[in-house]
Amino acid sequence: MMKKTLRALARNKNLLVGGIMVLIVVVMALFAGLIAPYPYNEAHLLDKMKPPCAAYPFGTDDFGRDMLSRVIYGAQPALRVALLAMIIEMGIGITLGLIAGYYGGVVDHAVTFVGDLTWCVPPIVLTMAVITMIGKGLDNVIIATALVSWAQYTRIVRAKTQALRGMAFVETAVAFNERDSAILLRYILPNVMPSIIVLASLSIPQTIMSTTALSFLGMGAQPPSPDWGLALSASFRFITTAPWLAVFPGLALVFTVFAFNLFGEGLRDMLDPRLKV
Amino acid sequence: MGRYCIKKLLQGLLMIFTVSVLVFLMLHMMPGDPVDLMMDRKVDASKKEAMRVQYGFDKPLPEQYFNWLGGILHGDFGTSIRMRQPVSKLFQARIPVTLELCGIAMLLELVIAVPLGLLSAYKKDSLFDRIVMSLSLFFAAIPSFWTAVMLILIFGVTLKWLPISGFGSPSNYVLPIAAMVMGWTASSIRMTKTEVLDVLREKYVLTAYAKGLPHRSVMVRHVLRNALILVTVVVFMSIPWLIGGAVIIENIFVIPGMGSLLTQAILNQDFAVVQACVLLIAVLTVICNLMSDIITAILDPRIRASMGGGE
Amino acid sequence: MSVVIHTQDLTKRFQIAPGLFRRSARYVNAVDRVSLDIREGEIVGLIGESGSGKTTLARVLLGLTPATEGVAQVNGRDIVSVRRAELRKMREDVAVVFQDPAANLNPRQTVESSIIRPLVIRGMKKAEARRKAAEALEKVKLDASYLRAYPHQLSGGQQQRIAIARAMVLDPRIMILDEPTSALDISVQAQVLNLLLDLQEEYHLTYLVITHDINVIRYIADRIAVMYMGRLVEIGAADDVLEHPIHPYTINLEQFVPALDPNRRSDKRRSALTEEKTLASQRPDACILCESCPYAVDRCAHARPELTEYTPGHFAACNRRVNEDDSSK
Amino acid sequence: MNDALLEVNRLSVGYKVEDGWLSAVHDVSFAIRKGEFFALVGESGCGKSTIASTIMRLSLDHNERLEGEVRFEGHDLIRATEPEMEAIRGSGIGMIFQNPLDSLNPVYTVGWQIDEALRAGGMDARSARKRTVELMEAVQIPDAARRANAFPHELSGGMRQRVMIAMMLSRSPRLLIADEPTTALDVTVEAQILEIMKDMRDRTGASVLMITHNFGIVAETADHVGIMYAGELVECGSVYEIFARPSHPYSFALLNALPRRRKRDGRIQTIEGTVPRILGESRGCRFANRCPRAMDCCRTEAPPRRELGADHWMRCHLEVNA
Repeated sequence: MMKKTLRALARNKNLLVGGIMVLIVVVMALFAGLIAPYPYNEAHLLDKMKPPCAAYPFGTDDFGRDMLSRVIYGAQPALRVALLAMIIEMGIGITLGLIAGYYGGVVDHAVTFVGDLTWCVPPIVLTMAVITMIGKGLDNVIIATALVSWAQYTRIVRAKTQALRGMAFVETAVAFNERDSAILLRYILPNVMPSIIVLASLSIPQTIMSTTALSFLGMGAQPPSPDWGLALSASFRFITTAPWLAVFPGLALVFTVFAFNLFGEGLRDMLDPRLKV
Repeated sequence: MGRYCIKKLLQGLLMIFTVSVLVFLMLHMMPGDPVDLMMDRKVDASKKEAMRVQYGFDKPLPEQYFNWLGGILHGDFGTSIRMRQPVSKLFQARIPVTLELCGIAMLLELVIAVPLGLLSAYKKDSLFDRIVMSLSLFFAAIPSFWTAVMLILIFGVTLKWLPISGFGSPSNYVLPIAAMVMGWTASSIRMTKTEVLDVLREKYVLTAYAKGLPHRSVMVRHVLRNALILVTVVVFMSIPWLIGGAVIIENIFVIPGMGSLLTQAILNQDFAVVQACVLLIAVLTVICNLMSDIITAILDPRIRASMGGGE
Repeated sequence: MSVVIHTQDLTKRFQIAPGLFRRSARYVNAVDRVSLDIREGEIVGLIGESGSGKTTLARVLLGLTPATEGVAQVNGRDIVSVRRAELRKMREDVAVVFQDPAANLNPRQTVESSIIRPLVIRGMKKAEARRKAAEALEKVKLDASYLRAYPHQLSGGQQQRIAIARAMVLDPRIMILDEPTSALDISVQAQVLNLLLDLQEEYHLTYLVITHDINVIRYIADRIAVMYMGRLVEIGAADDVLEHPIHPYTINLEQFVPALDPNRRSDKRRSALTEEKTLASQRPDACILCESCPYAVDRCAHARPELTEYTPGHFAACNRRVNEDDSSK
Repeated sequence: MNDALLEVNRLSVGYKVEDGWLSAVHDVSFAIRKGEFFALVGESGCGKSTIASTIMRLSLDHNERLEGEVRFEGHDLIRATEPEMEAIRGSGIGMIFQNPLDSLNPVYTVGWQIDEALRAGGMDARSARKRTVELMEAVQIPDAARRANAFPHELSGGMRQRVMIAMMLSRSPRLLIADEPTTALDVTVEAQILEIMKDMRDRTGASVLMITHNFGIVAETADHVGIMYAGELVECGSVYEIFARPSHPYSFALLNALPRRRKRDGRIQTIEGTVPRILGESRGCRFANRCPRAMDCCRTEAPPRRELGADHWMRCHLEVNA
């Protein structure tokens, strides 16, 4: 069993490389305190705006803060946002998808309509509208993102549930008196799970991209957070004098998004070979 | 076909109506007095009451809604409190700018993504396919705002070839559009390829070969023609994302379009503007979806049959 | 012998075209006034082509879809005027095996958890349920090592045996088998058919076997019921229905079944009595065959024939008594 | 065998899989005469469909390995170039598939799709449509002129399969391959489709290669029968011979597993065990592990071809008893 998994992993290069890259980001976030040379908001007043050098490999910003440390700590808000938003989206999306798909009828129409509503404004605009109401800040960005993006889970869970509901093993279970809750949790959900996992791994990078964009626009993370989007936004005015300030947080962001994309592609190849590109 | 279009149109109208109600309620769902929210500083009670009457906040909600909607239908989107101008006037100057940006970006995306996606699918596993796929995977991972920053750094700051902000001359378009297009084109290439590969696996492609059609006819009449249906969906689905992208890009390059207007309005809590922007963008998206539905129905007789109702 | 399944004018109506108002909607009767008695310990074969309503009838009898009107009783329990508790009780006596072996089992459950689940629902202790699962596997002639396997690790025949084992575990009195061997290869089909016959004899079960395959029906059924476009057109002892079919549809159907013998090849040109029809062309007050039947008389177009007993135990719904000469091929 | 239209000689097909080469077809030889109805029967996975698509060279995967030859009117199709195959497909060999809904392009009318085949043969658009309607009438599609403007999803399964037959007959091929053409259809419709195919064979003199798992269809239509097991052709003979004297232990068991009797006349036979999955080279007889009459040599030596009469042979170590 173990051997087989390893062999599959060796063949699936996307999964392997993506997995390792994701692991690096996760380690960066979890052990930032151990890896980073300085605390992220420690100002070295004598070393403001230093270009990359031995002491500060990524240079320092206008407060004299070490950019390497800030980039490493920046993994924390990025992953926190992605994870929390994903959990909320899944909670809403899967529940509604199961109910709409299994019971059909009016409930289904209602859920589908509300879901379609969230598609009819570009996600970033809708997120911004929600932020107008609940206010700026990273936590609000998480809530706004989740409120806007749950429908992608509903859509896929609903479709799969509808297909599974008519399958012989589900009908048989109904015929031997399985209760609805057990049908949904024991028979349908486990069979929808692979699709959910693939979707999650592909939507995490989207979430990271859009939330850093909001931070970049000043609606998300607020100073002195080491958030990459915020760092890019703060460094924008020094683009002519201190370009390293814009390069490194951006690279970290690209690395993270790329890692999850790769990992997600690999997962999809493994769990849903039909979609292999 | 007619019934199908009417059905889709009604669905779209219902959608827009619901969005308009939600947008209207935005102001009222917030904690606190709408008048307070609309003013940048504290005003005394009597003036507040006067404003309440002036804006009609003393009337029941449904009446307020229909007054608001009636205004919009007559081109009156309310007044921006921060900029002290009618919103419609702000729109007049800014909508064309955003449409222009998005239009050019979409055209470019189409011209680049569709052929590359097709070729990649057709020459699956070739060197060409591998290069295109690797590059697209990489570019899809770059957020547009960082692409913008890097483009500015390289072409604006270091090479000094192109202006980094402002709007007016053609050279102003190059960097913003490049930043908008890159990430989305990359994703669209991958989507197009998936769709074409799906068609290539269809049984009717075998039938086309079996009846003796030359390879090129099979590709053009059976593979391309059917992949077109799915590609249409991909293209129209990318429109909302392009608009979303424009919001960010306009801010970076200081372009006076809808996106920068919306961002400013949100940061300044300028509600009338936010409401009008969101509603307008929603209408645009619904229209795009409607067009996508109708075009797919024209291209695919099965959809006409299944959605038209009746046998 | 007592009657275990009894239906009287059982009807299941579906809406086919959605109407804006109730009046403009169009309906068809997927099951159209079917009256059927199945006695304890017999194997009734229900035969029909796609769209004949045979699967819908099974689903109604299993309580998977509610009937529109009429009477349906299983073991004396009424399942049309459903009360949930009643339905749950009824289901304890009836087990089901569907056609597609791969779809019959939950892909994410081991064979053992699939089999013990019905027992656990009934409140049996896990340990005892496991013991019964092993027994059930023995009944279907598989060894206990398969308990830990997942469905995708098994062949189609093995999957189908496990579906049968799961049906058997509750000691049902009635089994509804919906095309139980249609998806299987010939050699595996033989194994499963023999297994079903062995189980039926040993445990004195009652089977309702639904299939489109006359050869399978001929092999296992005691009585045969023929359905066409929602209606039961003929029912009787297997020999009677196969050797002396009465209803023109049955005669037609049997003519079209390829003989498993090249010497009995029918080289004469055969004309189809039935074009492929959809239920939408159903007419409530006429015989379903009235337009194409060579024996049709005037009455057929405006009187729906009722099931009539021709010879003892052999019923058909035809307006015109067909001569013995015409029916023997 | 001068009148052979198609000769398959020692054909082997292997597929590259994770753990080696999967032997899908191994050392298969048979011939189809002009005007003959040849049925290739076997259970799922026996390689019968692989043979069909190999003859047409329709495999889209590039991970296969072909050995041996397939001679169609003297040309070896295994070594034919793609343009040569394009010239043979349609006008030399036509093929119809199992599920007629998947096999027709959903976005074109059925008439257009038949026209297209005719136009590929050089006909102009107007005479093509006229011929299309004639062809549709020939396969007994009622109201053909109107039905030609229907989309595939608007027709019933039987009508779709008739359209497929009309399309494949449009350029008068000498061989029609039918891969499980009636599996998705009801028996009455099946009988009609088979009738149309026999009728077409009688009228045009084309040969038919029927791929099926259904012995009823074989008995009803075939002149010659080949029985396949695990990628090998184990027995071949006239339909009367095969049904009267099935000689290979597998053929014998298979024919006795058919539910031809009633239960009171005794149980039908079964074949225990499962089909082996064969990677790389195999030695011996592939049926040996399930064969009730297997001997030691069956597991080590390839079974020889034994002649059982005119045009009737099997591959088995068993001696032929007179």
